[in-house]
Amino acid sequence: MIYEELQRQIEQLRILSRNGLDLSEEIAQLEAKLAALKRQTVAPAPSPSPATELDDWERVKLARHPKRPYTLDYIKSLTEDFYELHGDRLYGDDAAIVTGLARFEGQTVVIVGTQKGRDATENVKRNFGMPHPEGYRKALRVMKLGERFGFPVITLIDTPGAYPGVGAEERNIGGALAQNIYELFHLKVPVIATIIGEGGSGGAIALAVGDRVLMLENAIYSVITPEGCAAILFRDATKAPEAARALRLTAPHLLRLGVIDEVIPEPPGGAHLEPEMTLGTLKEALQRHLCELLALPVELLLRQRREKFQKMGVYEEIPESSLS
Amino acid sequence: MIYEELQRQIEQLRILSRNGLDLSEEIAQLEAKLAALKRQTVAPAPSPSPATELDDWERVKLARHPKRPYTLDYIKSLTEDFYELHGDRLYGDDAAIVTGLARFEGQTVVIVGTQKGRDATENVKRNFGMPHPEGYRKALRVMKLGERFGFPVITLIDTPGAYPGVGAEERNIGGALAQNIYELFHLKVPVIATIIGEGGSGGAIALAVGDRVLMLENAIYSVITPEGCAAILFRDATKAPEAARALRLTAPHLLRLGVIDEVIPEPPGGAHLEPEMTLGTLKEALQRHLCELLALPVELLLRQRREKFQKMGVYEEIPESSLS
Amino acid sequence: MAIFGKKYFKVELDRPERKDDETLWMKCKACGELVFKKRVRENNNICPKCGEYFFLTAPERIELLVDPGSFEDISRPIIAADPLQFTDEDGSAYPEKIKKAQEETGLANEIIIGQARIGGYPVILAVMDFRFIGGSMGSVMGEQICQAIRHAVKERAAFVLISATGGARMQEGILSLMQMAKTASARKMLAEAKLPFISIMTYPTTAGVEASIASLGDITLAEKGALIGFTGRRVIKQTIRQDLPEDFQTDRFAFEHGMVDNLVKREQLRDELIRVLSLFAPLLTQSPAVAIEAHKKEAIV
Amino acid sequence: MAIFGKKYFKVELDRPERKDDETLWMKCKACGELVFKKRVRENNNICPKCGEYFFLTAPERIELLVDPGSFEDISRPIIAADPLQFTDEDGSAYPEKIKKAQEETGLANEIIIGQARIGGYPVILAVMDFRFIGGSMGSVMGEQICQAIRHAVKERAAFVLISATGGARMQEGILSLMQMAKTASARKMLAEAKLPFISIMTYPTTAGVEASIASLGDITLAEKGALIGFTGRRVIKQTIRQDLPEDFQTDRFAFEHGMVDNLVKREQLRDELIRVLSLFAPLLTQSPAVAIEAHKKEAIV
Ligand SMILES: [Zn+2]
Ligand SMILES: [Zn+2]
Repeated sequence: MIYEELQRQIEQLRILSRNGLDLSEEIAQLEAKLAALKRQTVAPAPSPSPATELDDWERVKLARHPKRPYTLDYIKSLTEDFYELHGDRLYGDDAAIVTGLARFEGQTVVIVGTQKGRDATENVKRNFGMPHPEGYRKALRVMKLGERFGFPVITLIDTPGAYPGVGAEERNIGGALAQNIYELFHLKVPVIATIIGEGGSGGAIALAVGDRVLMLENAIYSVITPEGCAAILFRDATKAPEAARALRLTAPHLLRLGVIDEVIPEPPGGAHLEPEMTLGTLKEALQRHLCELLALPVELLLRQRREKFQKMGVYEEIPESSLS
Repeated sequence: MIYEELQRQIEQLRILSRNGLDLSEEIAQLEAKLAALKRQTVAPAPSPSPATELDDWERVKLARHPKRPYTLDYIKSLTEDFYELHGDRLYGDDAAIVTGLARFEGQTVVIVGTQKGRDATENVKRNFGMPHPEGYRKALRVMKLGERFGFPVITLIDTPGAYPGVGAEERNIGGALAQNIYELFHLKVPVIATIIGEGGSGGAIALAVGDRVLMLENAIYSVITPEGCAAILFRDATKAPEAARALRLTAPHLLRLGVIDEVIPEPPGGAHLEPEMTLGTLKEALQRHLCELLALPVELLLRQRREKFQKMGVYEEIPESSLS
Repeated sequence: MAIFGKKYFKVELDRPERKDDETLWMKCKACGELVFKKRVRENNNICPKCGEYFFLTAPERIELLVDPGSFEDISRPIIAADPLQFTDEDGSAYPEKIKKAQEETGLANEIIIGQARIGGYPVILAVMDFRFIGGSMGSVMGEQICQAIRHAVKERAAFVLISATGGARMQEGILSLMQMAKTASARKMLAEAKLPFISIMTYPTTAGVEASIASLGDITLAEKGALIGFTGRRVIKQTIRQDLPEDFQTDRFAFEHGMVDNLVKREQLRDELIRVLSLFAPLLTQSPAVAIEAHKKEAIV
Repeated sequence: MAIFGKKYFKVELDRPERKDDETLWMKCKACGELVFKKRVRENNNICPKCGEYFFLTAPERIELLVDPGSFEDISRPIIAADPLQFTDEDGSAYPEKIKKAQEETGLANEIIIGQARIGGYPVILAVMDFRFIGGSMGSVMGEQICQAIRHAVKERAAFVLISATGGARMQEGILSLMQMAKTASARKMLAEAKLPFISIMTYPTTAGVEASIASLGDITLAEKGALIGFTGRRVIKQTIRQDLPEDFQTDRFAFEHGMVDNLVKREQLRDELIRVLSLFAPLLTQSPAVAIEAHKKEAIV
């Protein structure tokens, strides 16, 4: 499904390039990605189970649905007067992350979100929503700008992950993610993160250290893609549906594991079918949480944020009696 | 004089490359610099004036003297247990700036200094003491590291200026300098800057926002090189000696203008003739100032630093009566 | 502070005619067409035929941006001194150079600072004039920028800096370099007061100004056609002995390398500023008119 | 806290023989020479013939670095749970995998934390063992690192983290990802207490650990031969469909790209650590012996 979409987009680019635009590089790049995708792509999933609850793999497909609302759709609908800010002041500007100021229910807020492209041209620009270090550094810059003025931060996460490329490694993508995570614990304004589509690994959590972490009903949030997990653990990338189930990457599981605070319901069939409904529900939730967080003194806010993540994890205490 | 030295170094590289090392790129680079230098280099200056006071242009030549002690010589002699730190954590490591921790009279301090090379090979590595943005960003990182532990900062400045190159501009050298200057005003530890050789423009002041700014007797500190000034204002680069005099770039002038706090005397003929003497005098001065500064509460320290620079500048008040 | 009304510092924004209006028509240097000067001015000094940006003086910039009638000069009554007793090779002393620039521009200095409203929001403007010795930063510019920042804090206004400068003023030597530190040190006052600093870079914003206050904005906008960089093209070319990228140090180059938030067309600059200011509105003095009145009263006392 | 003395958590640093010591000689995988195992061990697991680094287990690492006899295990008595009820395709459940790793390594977990002295300076060590499911970070590692940091603050000791890890532990799913945030959140306690955090990256330091706690050191050292990066070579190659630079993600690559302070040979690591620690000495507990005694007393109470 995704690669059919991609194929369509490559065609589109080819048409564009017939009009005199040189897009050969972009097309080659896309074709490489398509080839990689094909190798990873799985057989069609079995039809949905008769239960009303969707299968985890179905959810993965919905989270990646090409018609799903993306970050800019949320910004447009949830906020007013969005003013986009660009650049990390160090190296470049990364269009895979959108940052800016906007008014949310009358309150100026910082918006940071990963952004996928709707078509081939935009996907080249947005790098399929996979940010480079400069994207995360821009995000940090703008969040700190907001902090200076007391503006709360709203992040929207929809990324397969940070971009796996040479330039990203050269510019210390790992360090950039680490720095963002660290600094988010000291940002003296409320932070609300929402996983709206794909919450892909380190590239997601670097924007998701929030006082509240919300998640759309059909979003996913995982330490690794189902395909990657299947390739490594099962030595068979086509076992992605099984991996998806094993990883417990959907909102209901994550709520149970204490990783997220609230699931934002979607209409049957996914957010893209009735976007206004999902947007309305998310807006109400953001408003409610923001209201609560703005009432907290900064010190308490930061302590609670730290304690929230300090608690995460499950392990077994070994009773002393069992030790030899 | 400088370009004779450079020529010698190119020869040296050629010899090196005969031993199987491929240095063609470095040699080409150096030759380009040599050519540029030749175009800028001035005729030999007139013999020193009979007065004991050296002529400003003589001082420029001493400040650039290839045997003059460089930053690492000072570090070696002034401090113990120097531990060099590398990298900006963003992009790279710039050998034109040396940073690290060391013990100065029993106190751990941060050392930051621009570093020129002694020979051709080292000058390629050190880029003739002309830093890129990553050098300034490394400096800021290490100064902030020191701040976390309460370590005072000692900077040593000897640079023709920030490197005028494409990469430097691409990575926002202006923004890097601005950021350093700004952050230095908020560094919660004593900062003592010493101009030990060339204090070249923005590339120098980005490390010279100190509670104290010391300057060696034969160092220079200027908004532009005499050659550059002559080329622009006099439309004749060979008029550098005149420009040097016009710019008032030597320590006695700068003391009078309130830009520096103390002149560190050098032996007749320059610091390189009796390095131990100059080093001893500087050490005593650093100790004295550090002792004073460590006694100040942080808030007062920062206020005084800000006020010191707020006062800089000379202008004429227009009496109201003279206004029509 | 009565001097604010006096001719020497006042920027005459509403004068009906100008010195250079000797003819009604001018030839566009870009498209070669003859265009009616009045139309050009009404069009933000942009050629009505081809869109080429003509140079804007500081007073013209201010006129373009502020709410009509809201601008009030708040400059300190200072002009450049000659601490170095600097004389160019052609024998002209620095004070003469200043005097000539004053006569040619009708301005006391290379920068105008003033209080105004933009879309009703209170701002303190600091606007450089490139005609005045290349808009270069010496002791006067440094002090006026600090003065502007102090006023912004007092009035709870946004600080808007519009750069058009070749950098430091060589004729003031090291003291011009020190203005980089002086202006940067004042900038913190805005942060402490939670007031926004909007830096607008135009053609050109380079060297000592680009490497200090102009790069320290909360929001940084580049006017379309801006030249942004630290070292001049000529010096770089001479050093590296290579051709420079075609877009080197252009507005687009600055944007692509993450140096500015947005590129803005001149004719949209005012609207863009209003958009930005509106997001900071709750932090600014609520009623700009009241603030201005308060300032006037204090000035009289 | 008497469990610290018990076999399950204790790292046996001084055991005279090892399981794998079935023969006295081994063949070096790099130079092919036959070398005497005892000599290799005495030589920091480096081939005495060619200098090749052999793998170091966590106990070996600790032995290599700390003052003899100074190490004391301070691990929390916890082991991995199975919150996801995760089963690999081969049918082996996660708890079985853990059990197998425990049996193979003699360790309870993939990380050992302990209190020790290095050159007399008090340190809290956290050392990963790559043999234990690739040294991957799950809930246990996250908690042990936080425990180590809490101890460092309590004892005014330096925190030294030695990474040897493939990243997050997939079998714990999202909870392993959360350990990136959990460990990063604890790191601030060291900064607040003015205690140094020295991060040592060895072969390999990648993915979720590299992108969190390992990259947050005050001082970052890479052991010669380290592999440092976020995404694995294979995945990158598959994505970009190009050959990777020869030195990609090597120690030298990390150094040249500004990611680490220094590259250190294994045999010099202890001396290098002492050099670094000495610069922070006044901030650490003055008499390490006293601190250890104090800790022991508290533990008994
Ligand atoms: Zn035209
Ligand atoms: Zn060997």
